Amino acid sequence: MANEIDKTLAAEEIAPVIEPGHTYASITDKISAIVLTRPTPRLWYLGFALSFLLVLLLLVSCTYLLVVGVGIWGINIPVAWGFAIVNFVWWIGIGHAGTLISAILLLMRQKWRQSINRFAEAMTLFAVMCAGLFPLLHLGRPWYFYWLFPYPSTMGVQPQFRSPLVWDVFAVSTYFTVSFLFWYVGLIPDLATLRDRARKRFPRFAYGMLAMGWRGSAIHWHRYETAYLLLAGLATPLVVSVHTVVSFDFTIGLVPGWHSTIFPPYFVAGAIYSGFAMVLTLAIPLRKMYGLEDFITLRHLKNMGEVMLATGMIVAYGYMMEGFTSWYSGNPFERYLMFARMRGPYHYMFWALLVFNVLIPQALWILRVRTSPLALFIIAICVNIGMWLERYVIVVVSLARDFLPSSWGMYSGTMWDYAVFTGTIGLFLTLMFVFVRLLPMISIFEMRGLLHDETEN
Amino acid sequence: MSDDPKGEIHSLDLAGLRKRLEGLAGERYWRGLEELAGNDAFEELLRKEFPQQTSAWANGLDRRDFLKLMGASLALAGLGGCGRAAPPDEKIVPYVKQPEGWVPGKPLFYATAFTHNGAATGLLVRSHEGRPVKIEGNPAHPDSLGATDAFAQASILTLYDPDRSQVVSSGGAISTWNAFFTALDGEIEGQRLNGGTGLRILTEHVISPTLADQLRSILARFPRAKWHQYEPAGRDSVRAGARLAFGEYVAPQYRFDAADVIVALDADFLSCGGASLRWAREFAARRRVRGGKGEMSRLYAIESTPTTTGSVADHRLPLRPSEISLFAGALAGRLGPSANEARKSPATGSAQWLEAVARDLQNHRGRSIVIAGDAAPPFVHASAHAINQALGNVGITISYTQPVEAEPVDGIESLRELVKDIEAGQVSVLMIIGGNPVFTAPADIRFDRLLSRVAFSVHLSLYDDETSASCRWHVPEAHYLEAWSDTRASNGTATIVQPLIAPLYGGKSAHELLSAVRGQPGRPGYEIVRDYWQRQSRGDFESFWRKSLHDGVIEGTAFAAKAVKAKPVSSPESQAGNSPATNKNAETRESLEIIFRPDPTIFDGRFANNGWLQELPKPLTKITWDNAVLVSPATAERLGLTPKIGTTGGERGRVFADMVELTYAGRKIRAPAWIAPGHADGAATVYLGYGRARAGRVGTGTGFNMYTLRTADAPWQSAGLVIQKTEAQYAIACTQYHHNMEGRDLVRSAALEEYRKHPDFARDKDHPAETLYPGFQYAGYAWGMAIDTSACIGCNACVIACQAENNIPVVGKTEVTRGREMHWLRIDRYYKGDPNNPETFHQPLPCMHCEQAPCEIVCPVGATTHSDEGLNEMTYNRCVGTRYCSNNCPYKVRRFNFLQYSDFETPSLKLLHNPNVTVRSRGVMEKCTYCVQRINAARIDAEKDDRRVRDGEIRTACQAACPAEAIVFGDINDRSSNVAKLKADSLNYGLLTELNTRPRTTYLATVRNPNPDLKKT
Amino acid sequence: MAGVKRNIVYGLMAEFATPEALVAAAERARAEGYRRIDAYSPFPIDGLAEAIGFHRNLLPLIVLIGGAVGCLGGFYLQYWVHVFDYPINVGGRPLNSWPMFIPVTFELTILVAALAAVFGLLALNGLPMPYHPVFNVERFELATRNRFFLCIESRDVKFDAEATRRFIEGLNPEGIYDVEN
Amino acid sequence: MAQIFHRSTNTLSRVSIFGGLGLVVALVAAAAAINRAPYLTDVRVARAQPVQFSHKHHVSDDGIDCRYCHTSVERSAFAGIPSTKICMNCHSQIWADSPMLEPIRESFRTGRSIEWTRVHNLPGFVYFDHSIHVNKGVGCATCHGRVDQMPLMSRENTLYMEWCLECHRAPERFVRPREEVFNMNWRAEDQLALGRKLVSAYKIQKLTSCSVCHH
Repeated sequence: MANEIDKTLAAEEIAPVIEPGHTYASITDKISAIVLTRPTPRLWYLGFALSFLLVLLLLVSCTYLLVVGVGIWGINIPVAWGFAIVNFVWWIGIGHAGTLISAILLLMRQKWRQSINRFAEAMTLFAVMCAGLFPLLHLGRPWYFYWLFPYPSTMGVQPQFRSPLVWDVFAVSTYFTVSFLFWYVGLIPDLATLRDRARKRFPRFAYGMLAMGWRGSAIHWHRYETAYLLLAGLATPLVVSVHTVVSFDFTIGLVPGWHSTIFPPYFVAGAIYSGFAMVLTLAIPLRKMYGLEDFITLRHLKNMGEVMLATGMIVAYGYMMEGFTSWYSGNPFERYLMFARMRGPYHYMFWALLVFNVLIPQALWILRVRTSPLALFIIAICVNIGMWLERYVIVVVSLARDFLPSSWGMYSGTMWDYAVFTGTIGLFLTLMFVFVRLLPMISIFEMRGLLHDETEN
Repeated sequence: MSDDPKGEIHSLDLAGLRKRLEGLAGERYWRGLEELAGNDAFEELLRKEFPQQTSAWANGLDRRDFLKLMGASLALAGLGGCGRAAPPDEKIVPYVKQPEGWVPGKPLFYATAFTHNGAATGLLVRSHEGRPVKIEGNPAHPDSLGATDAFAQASILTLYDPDRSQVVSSGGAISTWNAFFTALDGEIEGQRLNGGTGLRILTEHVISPTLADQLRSILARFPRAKWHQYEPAGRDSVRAGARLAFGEYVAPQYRFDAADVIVALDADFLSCGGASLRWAREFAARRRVRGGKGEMSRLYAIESTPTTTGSVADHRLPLRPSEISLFAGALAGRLGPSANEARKSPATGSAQWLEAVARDLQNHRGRSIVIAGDAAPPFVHASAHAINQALGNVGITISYTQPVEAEPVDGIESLRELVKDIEAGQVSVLMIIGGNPVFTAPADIRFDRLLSRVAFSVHLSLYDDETSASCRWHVPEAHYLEAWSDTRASNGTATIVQPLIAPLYGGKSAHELLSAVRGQPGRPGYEIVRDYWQRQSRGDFESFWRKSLHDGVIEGTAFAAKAVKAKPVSSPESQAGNSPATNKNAETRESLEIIFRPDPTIFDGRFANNGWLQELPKPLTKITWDNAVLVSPATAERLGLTPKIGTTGGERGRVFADMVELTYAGRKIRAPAWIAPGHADGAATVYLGYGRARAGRVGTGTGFNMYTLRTADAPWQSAGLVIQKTEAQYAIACTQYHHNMEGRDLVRSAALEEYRKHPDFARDKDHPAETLYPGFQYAGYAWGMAIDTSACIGCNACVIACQAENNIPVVGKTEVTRGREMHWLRIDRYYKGDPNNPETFHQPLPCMHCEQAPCEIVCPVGATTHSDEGLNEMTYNRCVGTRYCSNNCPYKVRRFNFLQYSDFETPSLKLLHNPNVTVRSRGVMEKCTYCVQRINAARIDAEKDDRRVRDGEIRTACQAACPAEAIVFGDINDRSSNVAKLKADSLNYGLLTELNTRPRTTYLATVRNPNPDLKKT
Repeated sequence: MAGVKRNIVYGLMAEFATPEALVAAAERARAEGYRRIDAYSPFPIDGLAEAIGFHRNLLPLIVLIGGAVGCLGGFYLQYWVHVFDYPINVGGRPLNSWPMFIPVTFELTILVAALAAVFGLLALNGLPMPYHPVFNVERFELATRNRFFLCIESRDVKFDAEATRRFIEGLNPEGIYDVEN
Repeated sequence: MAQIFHRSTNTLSRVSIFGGLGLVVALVAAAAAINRAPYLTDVRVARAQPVQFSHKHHVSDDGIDCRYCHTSVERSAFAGIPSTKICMNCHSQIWADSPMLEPIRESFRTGRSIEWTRVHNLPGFVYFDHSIHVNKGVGCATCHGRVDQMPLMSRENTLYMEWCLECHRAPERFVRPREEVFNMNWRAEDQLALGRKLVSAYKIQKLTSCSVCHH
């Protein structure tokens, strides 16, 4: 603990983004060893087994869902959207951190991104996969999902492009594709490294194929950096647009509590907020598990804590403005809705989300907290929960108390709602475990570059 | 119309019929969306028993089914879009000889009549390819005038009910008609020798002339035989009251359009009683004010339990039944030439009322009506008659005719006699024609026990019910749409009941059974009825017969008015039985008065197995699938009732009511208690008809059997009820638990004077509908609807009419508690003011067909769009089920098939489907279409003879059913159309117009006519 | 004769320990007049590409074109569907409700541009190329670890087995290797 | 290090990557094509019928009008399938004992209907009304093809929605004078000119609202 404190103090000065004493060789060997030579830790097997169990749960509940219908969930009229949409927005939000770290921080030339961007991007992909499941599953007739895409149909009809749901389809699929390309392009040089480090025949072949014969030619590197920068430039507005479009799902509707101009900015902020929370939730155990403290240093944790603090404040501002506008608008429906949130049947959720998303993260003002992995981990978990509650309050409470009191109703999730939700968490973790086992979770070549820059100055 | 349907109808049999249906564009008709799969695995998997009591776990599923489903879904994914509808070897089966005068694919209408609660409603029944599909009112019929009530509408479901009795059974074992007739013959032989000493026939109150004639001739043959009549919700006290007043059985005939002041003494005349449809029409006619002018009638409702009549009254006074008797007496004392002036002053608080009402009546001599309810004690009826006579109303607003019952008797007395005879062992042959006495007889008469003492007992009924179970023989009865008969309207007008289809389950009519007693088994009902009228008619019988069948009424059969003189009425004290004052039940401080009423939707229990009526929200409580004990808020507080809202469904679904224990006349029962605003304090209402033990898959086990508390001496109300709250709670499926408008001007209302001052009070709050976009131009037709909330009495007829017309599925209690009932048209009910006696408003809510529909822009696949005529159309086969449209609908009129609700399996129910409306399958959104199938049909007809659709040519199902003519539909581009005129009226307003949805459905604000010198308390 | 030699040898390769050494060597080689040279490093090094004389980069242009195609195509798709293909009244909105077409247009712009960037990168770099002569050099596997290589290709007009080898030795590398073809 | 891959892999991998894009497009095109192929649409695929009834013979040889058998086509949504009686009107006299017509006679004797196999068949959620089309000048042949040249009945068109829309969007391309509706071999010399005239004369609307056919 003592030396932790020293590190804390050091973190205030020019705390290294990579612990001293590393060479290009040591970095390369240490990271590639995780995949190639080092024995897989027991924890990995345990974690993988548990999360795979949840995947099975997901399969079972999806099967039952397809056979019987969305009626197995708690949804009804008026609350026709429930967990499915809540989870969709939640996962998409989480997905935002990856692209943000890789793209925006890259453009901002933030060195400390190097060691966390790789698995942050992977996390993005997996989160978006989980998110993508829900719009599909929540359809009344999922086997017609392809009607949301334009294709040469014999009915002579096409999607209705005024619907935010179609926007979602395009936004999410674009987001996934671009994030994937970004991630893969980033991987190519490291795949080459693995190809050259690997001694067994199959890994050499596999990594070799994926590496596409990368050989580190100066000209390739030159174009590579341009492409990477351009992708970053494209991904940055994209990441903002995606959650904006997601927020349109609500703002385009006229339901009180949905029809609001504040949504796009504070949805994006919320997304980054929850995204960073999830990165921390993953990074802290990982660096312990694989002893990567010298690559993912306290500096990284500290910075992420600060980003969370900042975005958290924006989100808090969003809540405040929601309250204010609903009062200031003088619109009776909006006013009543605010009242319903605070005093209505779901009030405990509303207050809980304020505690999780606004109150607890205030601890991040304290340096000790920002540099204590355990504290950060706990806060991150709280934020994850809080953000989920936020979406629940937005989706469910608004629908439960709309215009005609005669059709006010309520919603609560059934066992199947919960099964599908936890199932996707399992899917996410499973993919994550597979990723850290098979691919370098830290970008090797960028670490080399980082070392080069560090040694220069 | 068919000239002589006999030939065709009788040649029908179910198999043949089904075959025919398969033929003619049949399969194009019933098949719903699941056909898109073209895969049996799919249907296989989604099949459920009727009704769809879909608890998700219910449908078990094994791996193979799952694989089949996956196969189906893949097939779908591949071919979904291509419209390949059916396996290539689909059959099409034409007639061998096509019936005359019938065009395949075109519906036919037949006139018939539905007898309910002591009178008939004339009907025109629409039939597709020989199967009756939709019931409409017969405009020529005095008790229908084109309208129908919920019961008549729903009766067609009973026709096709797969749970109806399908076999003759003897001692529970399946038998045959022949076996039965032989057995019966033997018994009758035995009776012939002794003049029928042991022969008893128990019917409900008979108003069918033919049936009465048959019974009489039987009694003539068996002089010592006896004919008893009993109905649990019969109109005994109306008859008793008339006899008390006039010394003979007479039937009062009211004319509410002639009345300026109406006083209803516990009378729900707008929705109970033979002529309620006509009365509603006449009443509504005097409630319409337009353009800031016009007169209205005024309705005072003094009632113990909240009713639809009370809900539209200008003044409503909740009193306990005992107080109502006193009030009636006092009113008679003030107005009538009554015997003993000195009587107890009426209940506290009602003194001022008494004054005001009396004065108002005085000021409207000859233009007023005082009417007592079916359940009011005879004394109250007598008082009402006396008052009317004193006010000189007789001959103007009221006339008296002979009763419609062929043989008026007091049902309970008649039953008592029968019981005495059985106990004395004098009954050896008992024929129970219809009814269900074992279930409905008063609790102090253990009818099932008695039946075991009868050697040969027969029960003729639609269902194999409680009574059938304890009878020796049960024989299936033919539904009124399956059999020939006749009946009378409340004013005596007779109608031939003609069948539209051969008995689906081999049932026989009462006529056919009784003719067997007269030694003519197997004589077709057609002959029996025809023969009777042959004897009645003079002149050319054939043309008389055809005309009667065609018109649905028999000319000149209405009763002539009788001159009668009311005798002075003695005080209630001397009235045995019904008056609470003399009730033998011990009264304690804690004790309440108990009020028995037939259930608003399943009546006395005879409709218990009718899914439509079970799921129909009760007019005021909005409860479905159950009956509860109604108490006033004050009483509820005293009992410490604390109902809770379930988190699934919430106010639109699941409400946990406290179970209470009722102790009355030494009997106990537990039932959920419900807080009913406007109920009389110190009293509780229990609804009869629930808690059936042998109703069928739908009705068995729903609700609580209140007959177990009902005694013969006090069938309707009495004191001495003790209610004890228990710890248990009970989930009730309630479709609207939130009564409060939350200060939103959803239903706009004003008093008459206020309206005269500000004719456009309803419009004050309307917002201008600006928009950046140029609106769409509707050049041709522009369909719209106007709903008059002053006329609407919340009777629910429209809801069932809509359900029948549009193949709307029944989802079952579980699903309703999850907030998933499917009615396209709902009636919102709001309360205003003091919860102990609130002002009540009904607001029918179909789709608003917004010109700028929020639901449309959010649909990702364009499954809901706008037609060139301004309909907000829902294309089921394009819907993928995102449910976004419903979220974005401010009126929440959209309904979603969360599970497989429609029944694609039960053959008889397939016959019920309206062929012109797609049967929706799972995962699809649906909603009111303004009955677009009717619009299209009318437009096609118009186009064919090259003209525009005439105003009134299209009548939506709800509009057609409405007795109060509150719903008007038409082309708003046609300035001269009825709907356009209404929309131009100052009372017209749109719901939530501030959202700029531009609804095509608009409302006329409620105007009520309170008495200025009676301040509401 | 020369042709034959070219077929056997792909070029000569020099190994260096530091990026600085590599850059210096590259500059000298170019100064010497060699044009067909390439440098290999485990991470991008500023100025290395310039050092071996690489200047024009087509990628940005390709991405720009991709973006334009996505943008116009995206908008036209929606315009065509709602105005030409099946004009129908949806919620009373105009057929061409262009503000509501923006999101999809935007997303498609990004999508096509990104695809252009990645496939452009592969195309210009001539990837995938799992087989390449330089892999024949045993030590070259360190090019993805911590070593830096300079390769003068035999295609170079100025290439001459002896002369070039002598020149490279002048750069005092860690090692010199023949790269078989 | 030694080479992992053979030279050929370069070409292979490039082809597979850039060719992959082409493949996707090809698949979509293929799916679209298959959907419209007779394999799925049954266009011009004759069905086995209990009696080898030839429209060709009855219409072009005997010159029987469509309406003689399809009685309700002008009045009802359903064109009507002839009852056995209608067949027997003639076949009690001619070919009275042809073995080919035994099923007809048998049906007439027993009163059991003949089970024809349906050729033109719409999904359950489509509501098509013959009478209005006939009254607005849509010829039988326009949808059912030259029935008078079909020895065995088969579908002439896909009956897909896109096919319906062709006419609902541009009726002038198909309508004909009312008196020519049942004429099998009618041709307009200038369809468009005539079509436009008829469209205004018959007040034919372009009905493309969903609820026109789906309710």
